[in-house]
Amino acid sequence: MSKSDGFKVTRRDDDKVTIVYPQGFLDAHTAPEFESELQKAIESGRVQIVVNCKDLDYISSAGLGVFMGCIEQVRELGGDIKISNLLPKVYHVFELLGFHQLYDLIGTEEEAAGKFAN
Amino acid sequence: MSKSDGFKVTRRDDDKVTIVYPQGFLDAHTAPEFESELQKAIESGRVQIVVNCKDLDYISSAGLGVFMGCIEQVRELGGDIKISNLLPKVYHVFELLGFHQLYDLIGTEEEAAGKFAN
Amino acid sequence: MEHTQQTFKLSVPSSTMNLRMIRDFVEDSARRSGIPEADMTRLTLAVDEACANVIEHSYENDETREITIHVWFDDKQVSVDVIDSGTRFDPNLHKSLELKDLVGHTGGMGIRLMKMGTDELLVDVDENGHNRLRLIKHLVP
Amino acid sequence: MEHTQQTFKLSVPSSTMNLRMIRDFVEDSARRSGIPEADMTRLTLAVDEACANVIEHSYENDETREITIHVWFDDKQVSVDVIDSGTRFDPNLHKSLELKDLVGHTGGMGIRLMKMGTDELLVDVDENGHNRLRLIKHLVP
Ligand SMILES: Nc1ncnc2c1ncn2[C@@H]1O[C@H](COP(=O)(O)OP(=O)(O)O)[C@@H](O)[C@H]1O
Ligand SMILES: Nc1ncnc2c1ncn2[C@@H]1O[C@H](COP(=O)(O)OP(=O)(O)O)[C@@H](O)[C@H]1O
Repeated sequence: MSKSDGFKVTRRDDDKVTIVYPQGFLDAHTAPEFESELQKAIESGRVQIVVNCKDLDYISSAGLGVFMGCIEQVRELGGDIKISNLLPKVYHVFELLGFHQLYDLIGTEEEAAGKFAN
Repeated sequence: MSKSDGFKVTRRDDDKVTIVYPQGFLDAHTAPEFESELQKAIESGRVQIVVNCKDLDYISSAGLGVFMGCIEQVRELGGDIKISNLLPKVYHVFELLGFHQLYDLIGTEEEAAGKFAN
Repeated sequence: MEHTQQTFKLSVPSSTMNLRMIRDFVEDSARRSGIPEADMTRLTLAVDEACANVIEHSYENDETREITIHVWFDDKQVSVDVIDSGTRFDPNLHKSLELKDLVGHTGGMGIRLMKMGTDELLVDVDENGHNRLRLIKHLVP
Repeated sequence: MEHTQQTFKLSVPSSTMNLRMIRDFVEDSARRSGIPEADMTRLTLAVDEACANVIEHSYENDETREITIHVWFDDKQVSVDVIDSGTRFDPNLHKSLELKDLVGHTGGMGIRLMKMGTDELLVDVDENGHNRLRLIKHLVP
């Protein structure tokens, strides 16, 4: 994560579930990087996605927009995006906008991945 | 260490040697706090002093001035101020000004304290 | 805590690359007012959204333009002015969509967050004829 | 790396409490020029020393006064202007004492660090009649 950028995203493909790890500050500057990582997963057919936010320090509407932009596509393909390990400050922003009504916000990555097992 | 302040100093009195730990950013704003901690030690007769800088992230001339201001007094009282564990960035500032000619700049706290044993 | 009025000013090129600097600046200066941490976090997010809108909509990503932030406070409130010389816009006149109607869209939540993070949102023109959006958060004694 | 000219500006109340904000600002903006980390560290220290002198000597710790920093760069150099409206002073005319002659003194090293961290140190008056100290660091291609 470069000092001037402040954001990094990595991805791990498990058996069925893909875990995406956004790290640092997700704002209008860094949202495109996050979006392209999610899109790459979706395009390669990985639509059971957990976004583990344990290292996500900040999110603004541009970052939230990435979730909104691709959730429909993912669900139409029979998948879902579940969001886990939100830090309290970041959780608060998701909650302010009512994201808990549209998305599963889950405590841990394992729990979130487990929801796909059914 | 409060976020607006960015500096803290603690002290430990060992058998003969006193260890002072400056932490964070030592500049014109925080130098008085560091100076008063050193003065308190000196006034209570503790003049064999190691300043362990392992958590010192920054120093400007005001911080360096604290060392210059009391070294004479300490040495006249038969003691010394030895400086240990400097991070490379901070060491560089001491070196720029030639502090290694006036002070023992030593790798570790133990080594520095050991020098008083003689 | 200082209770005389204090003012902090920052100007940066209009680029999303500078949003992080703007947030750090707002936090570092607003913190001096004694504002509760949770209020500061939401105010900073509101300022981020306002600046992102200036960069993207008022200046249409022209990085040669300048965006200016003033943070000032007394014992009653913290105010943040976002000043630009691009397209004039009043977020008070904008009606944000409900979240469920934004599914499939990547935008449309910024102004809602601006309103949620502030007690007042004022739009006027400053002494140089520039657009000024004032975001105000009251300090509860 | 951007090679068009970019300018960043910060104004804060004249208090040593704000030195840390000034340093963060200088680092965050100068970093955009691609300046090597070691040069940036020394330039930032030079600016800290210049600002501490303005706060303590030019303004004699009057916290109602304002200190302004401009950081700007192109592909040749990074310049930092420190602007104040207090006592005029030219560090180029000041002869710093040797370290050994400063034993027993808490001050006297600031101007030396300002010179060591920069390639040029220029003093003039800006368009508003304010004192302007320009600290310049060349970028080696
Ligand atoms: N500063 C501005 N100048 C011009 N138009 C703006 C400005 N801010 C917002 N708008 C308009 O209002 C709309 C909603 O803004 P917002 O809620 O922040 O969502 P977003 O910016 O993500 O679209 C924008 O899409 C844009 O059309
Ligand atoms: N901006 C200034 N305005 C007036 N006098 C200054 C200014 N900067 C420095 N000086 C004078 O030059 C002296 C040396 O400055 P410096 O090397 O920074 O050491 P210090 O500030 O620690 O004394 C100061 O003690 C002061 O008398």
